[in-house]
Amino acid sequence: MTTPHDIKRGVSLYSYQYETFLRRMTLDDCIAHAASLGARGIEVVSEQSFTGFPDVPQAQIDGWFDSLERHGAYAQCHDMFLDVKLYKDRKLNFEEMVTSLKRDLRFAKRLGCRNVRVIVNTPPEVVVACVPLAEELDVRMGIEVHSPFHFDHPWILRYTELTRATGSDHVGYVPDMGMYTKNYPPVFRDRFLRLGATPKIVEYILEAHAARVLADYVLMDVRKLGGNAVDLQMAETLRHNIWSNPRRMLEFMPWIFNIHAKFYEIDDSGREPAIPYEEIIPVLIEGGYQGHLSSEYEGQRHIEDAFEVDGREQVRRQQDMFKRLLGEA
Amino acid sequence: MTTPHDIKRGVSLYSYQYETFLRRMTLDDCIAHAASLGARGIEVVSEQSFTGFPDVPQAQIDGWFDSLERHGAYAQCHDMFLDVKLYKDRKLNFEEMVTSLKRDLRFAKRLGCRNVRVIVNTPPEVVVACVPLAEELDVRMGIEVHSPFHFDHPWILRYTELTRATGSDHVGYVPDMGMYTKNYPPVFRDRFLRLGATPKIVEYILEAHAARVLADYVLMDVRKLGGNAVDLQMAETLRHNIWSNPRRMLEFMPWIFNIHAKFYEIDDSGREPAIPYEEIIPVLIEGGYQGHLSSEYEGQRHIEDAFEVDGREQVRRQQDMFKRLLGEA
Amino acid sequence: MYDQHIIYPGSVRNTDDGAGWQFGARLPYYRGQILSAVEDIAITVDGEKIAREQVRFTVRGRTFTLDELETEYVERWEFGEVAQVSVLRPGGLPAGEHQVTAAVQLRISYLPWSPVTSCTTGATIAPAHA
Amino acid sequence: MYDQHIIYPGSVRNTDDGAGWQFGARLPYYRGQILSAVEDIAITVDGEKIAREQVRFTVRGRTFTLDELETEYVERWEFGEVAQVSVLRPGGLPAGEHQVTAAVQLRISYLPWSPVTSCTTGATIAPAHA
Ligand SMILES: [Mn+2]
Ligand SMILES: [Mn+2]
Repeated sequence: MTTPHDIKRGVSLYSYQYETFLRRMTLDDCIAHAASLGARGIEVVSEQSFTGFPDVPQAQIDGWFDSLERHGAYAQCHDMFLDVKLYKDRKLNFEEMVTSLKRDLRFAKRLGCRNVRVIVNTPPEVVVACVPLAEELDVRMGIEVHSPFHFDHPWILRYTELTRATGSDHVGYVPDMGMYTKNYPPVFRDRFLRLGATPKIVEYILEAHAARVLADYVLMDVRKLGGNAVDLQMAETLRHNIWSNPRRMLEFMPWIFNIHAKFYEIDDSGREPAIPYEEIIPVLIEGGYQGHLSSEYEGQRHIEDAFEVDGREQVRRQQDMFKRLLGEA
Repeated sequence: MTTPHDIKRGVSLYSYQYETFLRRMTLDDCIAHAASLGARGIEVVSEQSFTGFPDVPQAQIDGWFDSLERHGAYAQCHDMFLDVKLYKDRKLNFEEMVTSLKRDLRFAKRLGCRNVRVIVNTPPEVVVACVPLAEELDVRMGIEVHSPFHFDHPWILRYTELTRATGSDHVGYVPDMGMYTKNYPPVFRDRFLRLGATPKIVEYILEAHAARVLADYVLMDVRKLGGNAVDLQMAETLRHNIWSNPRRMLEFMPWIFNIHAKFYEIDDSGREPAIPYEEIIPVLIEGGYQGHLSSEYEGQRHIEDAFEVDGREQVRRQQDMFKRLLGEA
Repeated sequence: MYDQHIIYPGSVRNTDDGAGWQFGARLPYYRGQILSAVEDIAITVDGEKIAREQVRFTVRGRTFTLDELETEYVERWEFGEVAQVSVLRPGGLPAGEHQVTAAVQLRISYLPWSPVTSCTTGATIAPAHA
Repeated sequence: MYDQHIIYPGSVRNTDDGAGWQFGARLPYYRGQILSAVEDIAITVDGEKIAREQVRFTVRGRTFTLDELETEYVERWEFGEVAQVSVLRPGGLPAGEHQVTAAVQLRISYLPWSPVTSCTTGATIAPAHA
């Protein structure tokens, strides 16, 4: 028996990106698949699922709502980007960034999404400047706390400081579970081996990862061991795919609006070998989390060189795992 | 008025290292100076203050106790190192590391120290293996949580997991306040400028630090800006001198045995411009910390190329600040 | 990612007007991009590097030089969309087997570097109609 | 750190036995080290690099080659202690002004690299007694 909770299931259509790219799934197919698993909260990378962003033709928006309704799903979150490097010779200035985020808040409203995933490179001052509009529209902004960032990284600490000072409950977080990469992902390891990593150095990196050695030290050691470019690339992943403590979410729970349930693989036993959902979900239950677990499959990029990608099967397996861990049926 | 507390003041003799190196202060002078400030808990880097380690001649140990007694001070902490690279061609094995740490526990006992600072590169398994001896001797082992590590870094999380599983109250932490480098230390900046850093790039690094930009990004930007070797070295310091949240100590307070009150400079206004003791000390009071604030002056290495080092004056200023923040007199 | 999918399968051919050759190209990224983000499309054919000035990019009926792409802030290369990349070369490629590489460099705003993704494929050019 | 203090002030002189020259040297580190941690003491005089084999290290009456230091696991170079570093060179340095550099490389266990700290000083060699 599981503790009562109010956690909802959903899917980010990012998970079906490979099939969408190859035109093997339409937007309607994606929504239908998620809904068929009971994962009714739909998150969308709008610049992936629609065209002409931000001026998406109304026909596409109508199609979105039709699909949602037909399959018994609903809009949950719009994933926003900030093109600070739109111009080659200069970065967007403050006003331009604010304008960009406001545009996304309105777009989320148009899509019927209550939440916006704010990409992590967005300066906190820009988010703060958009709080009044977010409140007016009743759309919540959550910075994606994405590895190598984590709740205790200076960048996020500063975000917390500045956003909490607003007193608004329309500004918070969308943590990406990639920051809880407890074990080195087998799909990463296998790809580096295919690309020409040195098996003994791969072994060394896996041991160093398990021992939680500082990534900078591992990199220096791999250089000393004469590692090739692929070995170094693999060592670099230790910097970018971090382990931190899922219990750190507890302190921020009232402002966690959505969770990117990042995964690289659900294996035949039904587990994510790298990201320990069996540790993460109890923390969410304990903290009274009321948002979505939004499946975010990111294995495709690690296997596409050698295997058929099957986003549907992977999402199905993760949702099965969620049902089990959430005590459904 | 300050909240009642049980925080004690002390000095690590590391603070007087420059004068000790140049034979301008004896061990007795160091102890006398600390005690004269009411900082009676003495921490010692034994391989700096004694000779022949670990077989320090008894005359030196007798001298240590004589000085402590004469000046009204007492032994607080022995700073231990683990020479894993003693042999050029191999690292120490597990048994050798355990033997080394046990030797230090016995040495601490001989010095009359209740605490041992365990250097951060010590594998947690080695510390765990020494718990029975630590309990038998009633000497406590505290890993030095030292920047770039912090309480939420995987290396320290693993240490916590393994050491807390022992259930022992003789194993814990000696946090070094360098991990709370909130502002970029002026003495770092000035030294890099003297060494030939580019003023505009220095300005850029200071701004990026204040904005809490990911250190890897700053490094890449400095490379793109055409930074010279000194500029890159300055950018590297962002990796090694981190800001994290002092409130994270609260969770670990029962196992914090000593604090390295690291400082780079106390300026004429009596403040550490980089490390916010006015934020840190209230957290220690709130958490009921009962150990020492052990002055650890580390400015000498940043100014020795251009200025006279005066460890005594710096320690005096820091201890004055402590008295003020602790509500003494 | 999407490395192997940049050059659309079977799309390498000489242009109808005899001015050069072309292929269908997809953006190697997980979301559509405004064209100014495309820093380069470097093409190599049979080991020979094509000069940047010889390359044209066409999407939904509009054609750009690579320099023109850099200042196009509205038009997009959508996710999975097949654009046409053409190489000015009178007469096009000679009939027979060729090896074509396309390396796309994108300025991704949240990355401190501009990733290059590259695709190589064999292609057969049919003999011109007599 | 302690860069400028490696070569003890005024200590550069020819050895009494005429076999070479020497100077007093302090460890550029904040704690004493077991000798095996000393990976190198690279000496340059007037721009000329001294061969490693010509260098000797003497502390508290015991003399080592630099290779011998590497396998000495008990004897120490203490914090602030002045050791003698000598260079085998029959007749020593000619009388007059010289510039001497000593670069000490240490294998510090908790650092992934072996830092080199270097000190350069001018020195006057007095004419030999007639
Ligand atoms: Mn995500
Ligand atoms: Mn310290």
